[in-house]
Amino acid sequence: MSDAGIALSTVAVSTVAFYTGWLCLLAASAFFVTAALGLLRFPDLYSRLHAVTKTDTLGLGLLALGLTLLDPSWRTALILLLVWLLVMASGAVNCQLLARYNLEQDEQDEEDDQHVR
Amino acid sequence: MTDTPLMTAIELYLTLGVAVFLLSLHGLMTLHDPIRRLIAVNLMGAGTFLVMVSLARRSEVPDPVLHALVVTGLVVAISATAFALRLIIAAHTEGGKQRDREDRNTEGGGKQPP
Amino acid sequence: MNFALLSLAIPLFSGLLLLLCGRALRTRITGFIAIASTLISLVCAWFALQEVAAAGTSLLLNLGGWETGLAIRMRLSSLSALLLLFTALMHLLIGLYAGLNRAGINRDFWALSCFLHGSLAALWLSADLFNLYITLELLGLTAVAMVALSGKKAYRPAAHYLILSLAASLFYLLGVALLYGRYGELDVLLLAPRTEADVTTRLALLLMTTGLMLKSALWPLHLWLPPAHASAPTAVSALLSGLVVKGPLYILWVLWSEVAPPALAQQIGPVLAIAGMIALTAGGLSAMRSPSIKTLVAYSTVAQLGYALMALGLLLTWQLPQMHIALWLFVIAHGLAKASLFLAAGEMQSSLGTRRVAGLRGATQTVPVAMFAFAVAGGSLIGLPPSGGFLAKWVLLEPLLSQPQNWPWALGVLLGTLVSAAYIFRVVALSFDRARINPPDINPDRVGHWLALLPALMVWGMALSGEWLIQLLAGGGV
Amino acid sequence: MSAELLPDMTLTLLLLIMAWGALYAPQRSDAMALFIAFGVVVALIWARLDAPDLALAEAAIGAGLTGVLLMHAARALPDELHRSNRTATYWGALAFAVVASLMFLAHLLTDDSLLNAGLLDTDSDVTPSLRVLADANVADSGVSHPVTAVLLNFRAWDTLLELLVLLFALSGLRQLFPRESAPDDHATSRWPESLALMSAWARVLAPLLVVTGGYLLWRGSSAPGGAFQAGSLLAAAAVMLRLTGLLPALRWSSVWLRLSVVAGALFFLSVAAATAIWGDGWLTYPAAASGLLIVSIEIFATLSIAITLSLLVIGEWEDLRS
Amino acid sequence: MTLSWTTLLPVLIILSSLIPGLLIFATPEAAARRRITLNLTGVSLKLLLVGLMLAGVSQGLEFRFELTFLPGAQLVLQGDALALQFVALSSVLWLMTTIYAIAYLENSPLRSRFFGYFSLCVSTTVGLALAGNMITFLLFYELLTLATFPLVVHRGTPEALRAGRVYLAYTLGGGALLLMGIALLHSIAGTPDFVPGGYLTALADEHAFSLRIAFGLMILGLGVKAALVPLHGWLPQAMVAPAPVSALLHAVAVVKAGAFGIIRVVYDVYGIEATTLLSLTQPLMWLAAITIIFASIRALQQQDIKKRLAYSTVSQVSYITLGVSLVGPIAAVGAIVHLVHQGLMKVTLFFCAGNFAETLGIHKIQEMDGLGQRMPWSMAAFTVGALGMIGVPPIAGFISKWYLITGALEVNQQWVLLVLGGSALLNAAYFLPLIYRGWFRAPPAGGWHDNNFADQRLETHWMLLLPPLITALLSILVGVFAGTIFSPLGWSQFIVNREFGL
Repeated sequence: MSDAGIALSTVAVSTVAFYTGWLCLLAASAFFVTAALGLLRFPDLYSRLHAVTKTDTLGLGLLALGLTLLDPSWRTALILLLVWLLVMASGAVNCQLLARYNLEQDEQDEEDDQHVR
Repeated sequence: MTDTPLMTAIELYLTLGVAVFLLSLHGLMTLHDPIRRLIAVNLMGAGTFLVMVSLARRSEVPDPVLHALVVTGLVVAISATAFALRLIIAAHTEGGKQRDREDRNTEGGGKQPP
Repeated sequence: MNFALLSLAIPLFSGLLLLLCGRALRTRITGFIAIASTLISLVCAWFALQEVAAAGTSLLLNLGGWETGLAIRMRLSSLSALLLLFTALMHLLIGLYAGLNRAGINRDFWALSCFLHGSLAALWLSADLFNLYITLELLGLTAVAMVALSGKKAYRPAAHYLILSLAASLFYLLGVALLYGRYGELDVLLLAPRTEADVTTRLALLLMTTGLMLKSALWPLHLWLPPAHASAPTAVSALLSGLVVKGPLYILWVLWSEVAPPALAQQIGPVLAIAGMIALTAGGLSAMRSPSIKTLVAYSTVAQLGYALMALGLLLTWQLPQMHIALWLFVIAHGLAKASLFLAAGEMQSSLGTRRVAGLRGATQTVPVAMFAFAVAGGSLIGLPPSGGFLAKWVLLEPLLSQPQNWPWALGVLLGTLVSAAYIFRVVALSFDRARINPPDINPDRVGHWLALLPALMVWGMALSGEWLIQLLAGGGV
Repeated sequence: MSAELLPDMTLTLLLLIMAWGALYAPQRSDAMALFIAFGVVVALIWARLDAPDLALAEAAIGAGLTGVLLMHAARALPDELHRSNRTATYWGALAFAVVASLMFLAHLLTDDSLLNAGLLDTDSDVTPSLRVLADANVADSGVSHPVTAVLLNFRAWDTLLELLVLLFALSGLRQLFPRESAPDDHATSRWPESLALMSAWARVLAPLLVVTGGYLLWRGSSAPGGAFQAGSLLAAAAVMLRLTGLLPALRWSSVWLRLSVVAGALFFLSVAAATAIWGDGWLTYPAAASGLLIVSIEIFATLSIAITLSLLVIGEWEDLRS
Repeated sequence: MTLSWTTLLPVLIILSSLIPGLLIFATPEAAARRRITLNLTGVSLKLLLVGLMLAGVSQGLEFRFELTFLPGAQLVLQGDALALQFVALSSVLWLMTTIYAIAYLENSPLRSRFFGYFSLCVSTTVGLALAGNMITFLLFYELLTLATFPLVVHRGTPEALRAGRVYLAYTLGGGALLLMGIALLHSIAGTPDFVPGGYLTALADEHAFSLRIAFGLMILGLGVKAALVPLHGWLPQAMVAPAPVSALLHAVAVVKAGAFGIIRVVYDVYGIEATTLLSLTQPLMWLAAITIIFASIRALQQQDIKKRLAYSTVSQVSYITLGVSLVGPIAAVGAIVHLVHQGLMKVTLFFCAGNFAETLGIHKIQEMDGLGQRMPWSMAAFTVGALGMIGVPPIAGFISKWYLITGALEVNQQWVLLVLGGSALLNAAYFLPLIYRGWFRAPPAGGWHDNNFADQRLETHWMLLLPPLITALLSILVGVFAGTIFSPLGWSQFIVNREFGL
């Protein structure tokens, strides 16, 4: 099992692409960590949304780039690109929806408060 | 297996499957909220499927029979969960004026003898 | 073998047809189609029974023409043919009741009853462990759907029943997975010679037994049955108690008498038999105390399944053919008697407008035929001669009494008889009370009462065909 | 602990925490969110264990559709029905699960009968195991992908009953909306107009889903994919369109809907009957046409799975009863 | 099994009361005429068929009907001499009780149900008598319980229900024990037909322990209905039932079924040698003796007429068990003939008790003063019955006691003489005060509670008066003409000769 996993097949890739690839992966994981920290530390929904969508999408882009560098074949590159595009689009849409919905709820709460007072 | 390390990945996932099964079994027995119990049953299903798939992966080319069984199991799980969930919702909400014909005249309990 | 598969396919086809164009037809016509398909399936089951009786041994068929070991194998033994016939007969009787009684039944009942019939037939015929898992699932889903027929009050017990049924199926599935992992086979007949009593097999069989006992509400895991069966419509609870709980019991029998190694079966035999005895008393006692009629009848199901469990346990300990015959006679006699009991209870409940047992005062005057059906069916549950219940108890008692050291088990059977007599005659005695009569509604539905009596008379007539049944079952179900 | 086990260890730890959270999180909405995340991680583990078919199905069905169902339940039953979360027992639960599974692991390490049991021993005198026979017969099963061969040819009877399970669940669901009940108000809840963006996004995603579903269905005969995965993708598309109001209610009264729901099972059953009457035995496909038959069965199955799953997830009164 | 008239006759005898019974169930409450005609046709048809069978048996014909039921145990109806005597007794008394019941329940509700179950009960009693092996006997024994229960609770009052529940508890328990005994016996020796002299002699030594246990279980099971001491509790409580029920059932059908069963088990299943070999007679004898004495003492303490008669039945039936356990031919004749005599006398007493209650509302013994003047005929019949019970010649009771005593002396069980003598004294002690009050006491000053039928020519409804007179007359005739072959004594002699092979 250990040898046949989705190991990073070390096909004959030039050493430069190898190192840049690994560099991108490291940067991507750094972004993911910051996104997670942002999610935990930020006070309200909007800032958290901001942190998660922006940094995660960028991190994923770097990840896709790093992987294509390490395993340079058109097929994987195309698939990873499609994945990245889709995640970016859905991330953006979801962020918008959550933010607007939350905004609507807050306005309604304020109206209710006025009635109450 | 070329090398025999202390524990190969399959044994790890097999144990994980059993662990999830037991955890959700404990959950099923202690939780009272029907939706949480349904989640526990789903986790139990996932545990069982995990055991099956790790058994399938004992050979280089994974065993197609077990994979087919798990696909079938998955569909059974989703259809039963969907029905159970809608049943729980219908049981705990006053959806529509349902009037069951069976007990039309037993609503008032026993008639008082004249 | 073709007749058996025909008897399986017809209900499924008619069920699909009813689902497809059920809307256009009036309830009466859908009822008629369903009953007609049950009748045809009954005839096919009869021919299948003749075929297997003539052949002497059980017939095997590899579905899809693939070689043995790869294809799913169907087995038609004399036992499964008899169970096919029994299922078709029960559906016919309860279908007639549902169709002809005045209160009528929800239109969707017919499609669901055809589906139930199809899935039960698939269960009796299959000899493949995973296929049995799917038929169990089919059974559970249809049963829950039918419980939900009676409106909102049944949703909560139905949901509880479904969740536990799912959990039980997963127990069973995990057991099947471990067995497949250990032996690489799913076919029952191929597994039988290869199983040994090692830890994995022990764990797998334990898991499967727990799942199956939960699904067929055998004593320690029976708490879901009374609320579910009591809140279902009358015809449905008759089907559930008479038939649906028997499916998992059949698989339990296949598991322990064929798949499990004899050494393990020897060990679990006494445990099952003791559980059966406790079920008899515990079920009977709670039946005696239950305030509502249908809960009383549901608890009596739990008690009577104790008899079957005891017969199964003793069969596994001593491998005697009489135990095998007694087990399946119990199943058939209990099915018919329980159907009549539930139908009579339902009829009395709607005619007298009360759910409480106390409301049955003076029932012999107000609803005499329904009360007579209740008493006759109760007589078979107690095991009074010449009913089917007596036949099964007699065949069970014979080997027990032949050696003095087996007499404690005979005491268990005696205890069971007295306890079931107690809760049946609690109702019958109450119905003769002329001092405080509970008056019926304007014109109680006579046809429904007579239809409730039909299965009870059949179970009492069963004694006359006792010889034929015993000779058929004597083949040991192999 | 060798280095290769590191990813597996992380996944195991992640899954255990998710499972424990999904069961015993104080807030029920948190439990549901964790359950959806649990589904995604399980899909990841299937991929890790080389089970692409299952990863596809798990992601679409396990995480996706079950997630929508849970969200629907969360909105319908806001308040927790029983507030009895005693945290003391839940640490006990985790301990119980871990200890018991370690015992199972110890058993695995000592008596490895389960691990390398009669799976690959083709030379043993006993009849070769089911898996070995399956691999040998894939060639003349009409399809090249072994899982589809097992699903639709060797164990076709299982799959037929499988389609019936879906059908029974749906006919059960129809009982929850008896005719007499008037359509309750929240059934026709439309997406708030202010979020037109959702319908725009749905218009983009839906065709993509349909195309991938079709691709998966077509690819099923030669690579991981097939009726169930395609059906669940199409169901996801239908659910999304229905929630954003782009798809009108699928009235049960229309005969087309009923026909498509019953199509899969009815076609499969009639194929079985046909092979019994004209062919040489139940479900024995004629050698030449087995590939074609399997594909046609798959098409009908996908259609009925898609419709049934979408009805199961978002079927309201007017869909199921009118 | 060729279907000739000899095989069908036993079934016809049972059907002759079963079919009218089912038809009566269907007749509406108001159709009194149709119900009476159905009843009477059924009764006369049965008497005719029984007469036919009596003629046949006396010419040595074989009447046997067989139906497959269980593996190794068929349903067999066998018309042998012992069975016939009990069938004849039941049919005659059923005729009398039907006439009595028609008048007794003149305008009370639910008569269709009553007479339906009444006919079912007689058909099961006859079936029980004709049973050819233990399985058929068990079948009719259990059905008898189901048929008699609705009659016991016919009045539907809370006391009736309580008595019914007690009755059920005892009889169902007894039935279950009997089933255990028969199953045990079946597992040892199968279930062949009843054979005069028994079919267990060969197995007696090999399966001694199980056979003893089986005998014990069966005697306990039958003892419930034969009202042996620890198991007699239900009989006094069942007196709450209407008079015809207490008369026919608790004097004849149910109680005799138990005694008849004991006779079958001892003579035709175990046989005399096996019972003596397994030394089973001693405990049975002691049980019967204790019952006789204990029940007579309890009868003394009763204030209610029917309760006293009930306890007297308990003690009288144990005479039969005592005679059977004495295992001598003369004692056997005494036991079998007492089966008939006790039936005739006890039914007369219950009819008269019913008359007193129905016409003058008398239930207690104190209220019987001056009864002879107001109802001379009923009091006369009551006196005949009471004297017969005490054993005064020439009434029937004397003959059976005579044979029992000589039988006991023949097998030199002298202490039995004491028991029977003591019981005769006790009988006198609890019957004579009633007769004395009836004839020699002045009627109460203020008259009786109610005074029905005062205007009529006879002292009460003619259909209430005729049956006790006829049965009293029969008791006397049976005593006087005991010597002839056609009397119960002659018939019992014929049975015992066949039984003991003399």
